[in-house]
Amino acid sequence: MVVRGRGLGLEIVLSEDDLTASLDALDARFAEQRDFYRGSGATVLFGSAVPTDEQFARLRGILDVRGITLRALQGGADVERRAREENVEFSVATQERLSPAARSLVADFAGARNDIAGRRKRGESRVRRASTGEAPQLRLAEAVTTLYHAGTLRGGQALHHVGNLVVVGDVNPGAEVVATGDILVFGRLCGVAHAGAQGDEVARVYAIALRPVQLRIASRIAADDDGAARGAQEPEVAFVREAHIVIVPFHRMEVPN
Amino acid sequence: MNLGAALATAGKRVILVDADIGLRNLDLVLGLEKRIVVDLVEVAEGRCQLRQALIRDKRFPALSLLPASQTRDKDAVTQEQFAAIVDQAAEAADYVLVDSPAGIEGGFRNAIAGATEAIVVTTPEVSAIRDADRVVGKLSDRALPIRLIVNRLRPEMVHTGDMLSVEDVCEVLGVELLGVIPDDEEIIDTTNRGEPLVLDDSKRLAAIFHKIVRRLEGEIVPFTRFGNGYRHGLLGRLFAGLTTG
Amino acid sequence: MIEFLRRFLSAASPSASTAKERLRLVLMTDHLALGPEIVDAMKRDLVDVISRHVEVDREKIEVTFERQDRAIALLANIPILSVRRPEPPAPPAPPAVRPRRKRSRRRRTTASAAEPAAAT
Amino acid sequence: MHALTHTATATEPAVTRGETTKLGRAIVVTSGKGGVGKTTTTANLGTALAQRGARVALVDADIGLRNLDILLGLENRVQYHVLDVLDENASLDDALVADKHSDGLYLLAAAQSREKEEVDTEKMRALVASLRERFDYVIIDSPAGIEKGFKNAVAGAQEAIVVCTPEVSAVRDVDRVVGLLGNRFRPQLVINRVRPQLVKKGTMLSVEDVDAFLRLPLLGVIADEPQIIVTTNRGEPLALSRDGQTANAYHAIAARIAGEDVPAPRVEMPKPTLFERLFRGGRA
Repeated sequence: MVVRGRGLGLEIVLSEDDLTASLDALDARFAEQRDFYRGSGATVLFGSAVPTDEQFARLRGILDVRGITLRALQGGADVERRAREENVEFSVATQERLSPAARSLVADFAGARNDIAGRRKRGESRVRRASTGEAPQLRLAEAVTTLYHAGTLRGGQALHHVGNLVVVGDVNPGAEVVATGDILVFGRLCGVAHAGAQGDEVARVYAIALRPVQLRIASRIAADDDGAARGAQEPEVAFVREAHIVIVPFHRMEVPN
Repeated sequence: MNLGAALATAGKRVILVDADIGLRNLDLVLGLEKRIVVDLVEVAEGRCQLRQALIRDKRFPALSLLPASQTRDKDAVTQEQFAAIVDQAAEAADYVLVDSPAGIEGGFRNAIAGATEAIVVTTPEVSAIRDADRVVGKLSDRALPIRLIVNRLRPEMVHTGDMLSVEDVCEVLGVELLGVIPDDEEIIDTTNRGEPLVLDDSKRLAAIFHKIVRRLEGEIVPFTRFGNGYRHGLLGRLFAGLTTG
Repeated sequence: MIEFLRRFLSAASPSASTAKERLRLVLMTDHLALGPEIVDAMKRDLVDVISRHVEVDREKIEVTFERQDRAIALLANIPILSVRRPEPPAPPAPPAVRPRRKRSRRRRTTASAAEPAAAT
Repeated sequence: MHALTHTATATEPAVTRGETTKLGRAIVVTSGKGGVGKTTTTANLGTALAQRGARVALVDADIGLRNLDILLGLENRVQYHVLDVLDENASLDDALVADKHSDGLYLLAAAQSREKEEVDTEKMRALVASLRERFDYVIIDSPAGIEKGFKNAVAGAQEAIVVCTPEVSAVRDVDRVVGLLGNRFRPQLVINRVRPQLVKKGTMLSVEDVDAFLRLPLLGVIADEPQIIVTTNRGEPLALSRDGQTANAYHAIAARIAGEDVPAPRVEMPKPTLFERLFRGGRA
């Protein structure tokens, strides 16, 4: 069960396999914070779960007691029926939402980050533009989910995903994209990108304009100081070679046949 | 940040704390944005140590920054957690400067939680002075000693009677003056480049920040008197009357 | 009209002094958390009470608020024309003011707005 | 000495809005960063719209940091404020203060000695909705920051104007706010306090730089003119006059909001004054 501030209200993600357990967790979470959420609106995401009448009534109860108005529901056809009855907005559960497997992400990234912080203390590396040396092979997609996000990520927005992450639009400075697999930004990558976030050193970061504030692959970290100034107008890819993050123009990548 | 840098050049160990969670800018104007890995929220949540999150500034060995988080918001840290972090920082530094967010809501309350003194910064404009007065009221509820910095003063407008003078502002707010900073393009230039002014002592405003530092250290330092030299137009030189600054 | 000439010839008093006056007044109202209509009423009653004992020149009366470090003092500058001979005082008219909901005193130091200082 | 004028009670703003009650437009003015000119923009936009004959309500949502009243010169006429209305201590009519410069313009002031956390978001939404029934435009002046005050200010609005100065941290804060507003709004951008000389010298970001980064529809560009400070001192919004580049910039913004297509905003380079021309050989 995840409760997130999203835009102007709360986004409550209920787990699909055990709805009752996550309702208990929700109630416990609100109990901890008395009426901190009073007065705000909530969107509840059921994913593929189908709540029974009793479970749905319990959800309404939990929200009403805390003074939170139900503003929207997301889920399958059954949830849509409920949304009509409650006359709140409805949206179909799309794969765009954080996949359930991603829920433990934050803890994992914290682990990676601490390691990186320690590494940074010992002198942080500057990214090198490799002109020579072999270019990496394009990786064949393993059986990993890819989160496809259409739209620019503004400052302060973060997108985490277990698997690969594709952003069609810019990642503005102050925004953060984190994935356990590769990251591809079809636009300007100016925020912080962290690929291979659970230790996959082979992960890559691709972008039409690769000018991140900071680039992290697995537990390697690099600040792209000259990137912004240089502003090369060609797509580039960043990868790890001999424990250092290197950036090469994309066209020099070898495409396996 | 210029004050922090000036303190550091005076040999003081300084930790700058950015309390503006969600609207992080201190790292930007210091040019340290690229080196942030972990931030204040992660220290508060105990997921990393304070010293891991501190970023040293190569140009000022005695200066380091505890950055705010950009992707979280103000309710991510409680007042107690914030005060604890400031206390912990105070053990490792002579000065801990906490940059408070705008407004008087939770973020402001967090920022002043660990403080023993307060500096209120205002411009000589009507709405800024009124906001400053409200903040002074809130601070005096907590018996914090308060001092005032008047920023973006335009001496030529004070001279033509279109802008409140520093005396006016001090009189209306009833707070002791700590420093006066004229409206100068140097500030815009250096913040855009992420370089504290005191890096280059030829800058007009560097001297002003050094003076503020000396006053912070308890010295009585006379305030700069801004002639109309700041007014580049000919008009200024014609009426080179002195306005107290 | 050349901009700088216009500024010199503009008859209006320099805007900064207007601003300072307005600010003093509005900060005082903020501090006392009183609405302006109560400040009006307070001034009227003050002058009524005094004019029962001495004859005052109502036109030249000046009632202002002065800041003394963080407290506010009410200053009344009331020109006295002559002393009234003791006659039975008329019953004071009840102040026609709707009491504003009392906010708990936010500031620890009590504002000394109550006792008007001597006419300066 | 500013005479304490007797408080004018708000006359009943008669509702004459034709047969179908076409709801007014609720627009929030916000910025994230403080001190960029949100309240000045709100006061001048409201004045400019009112001068076009529209019925405009300005709502000061900056509880505890009230400023809209002093910018309009109405600080002595405020008797009841937003929270009085929300707590039902006063009716909306009592709290609405008529502007003394432009008729059709009304102010609903913020509470000065209360906290933002005391405002219930749903009630604020309902208040804005009821104002929309009586006014063509309801412009809500949001507090700085992104906390509860900001959320309350945005709650009832359908449109948003974001204000920034051509300065790195102000632009980044607007980017953050746009992200927070989510896809409910398509905010329009006002770039305030532009100094053409500094832009020419390359010290200050240009309108194009800011636009390229934020990629928002550009509603207006306001030069950093001393005249604005003078009008604020006097509590007479600059938009009351029609002379001068900056006053007309506000009127252009009002026209764009009202739907007229007005040429894109830009800031002309300042004409050198006579003295400068005579004695400095005039600037290029």
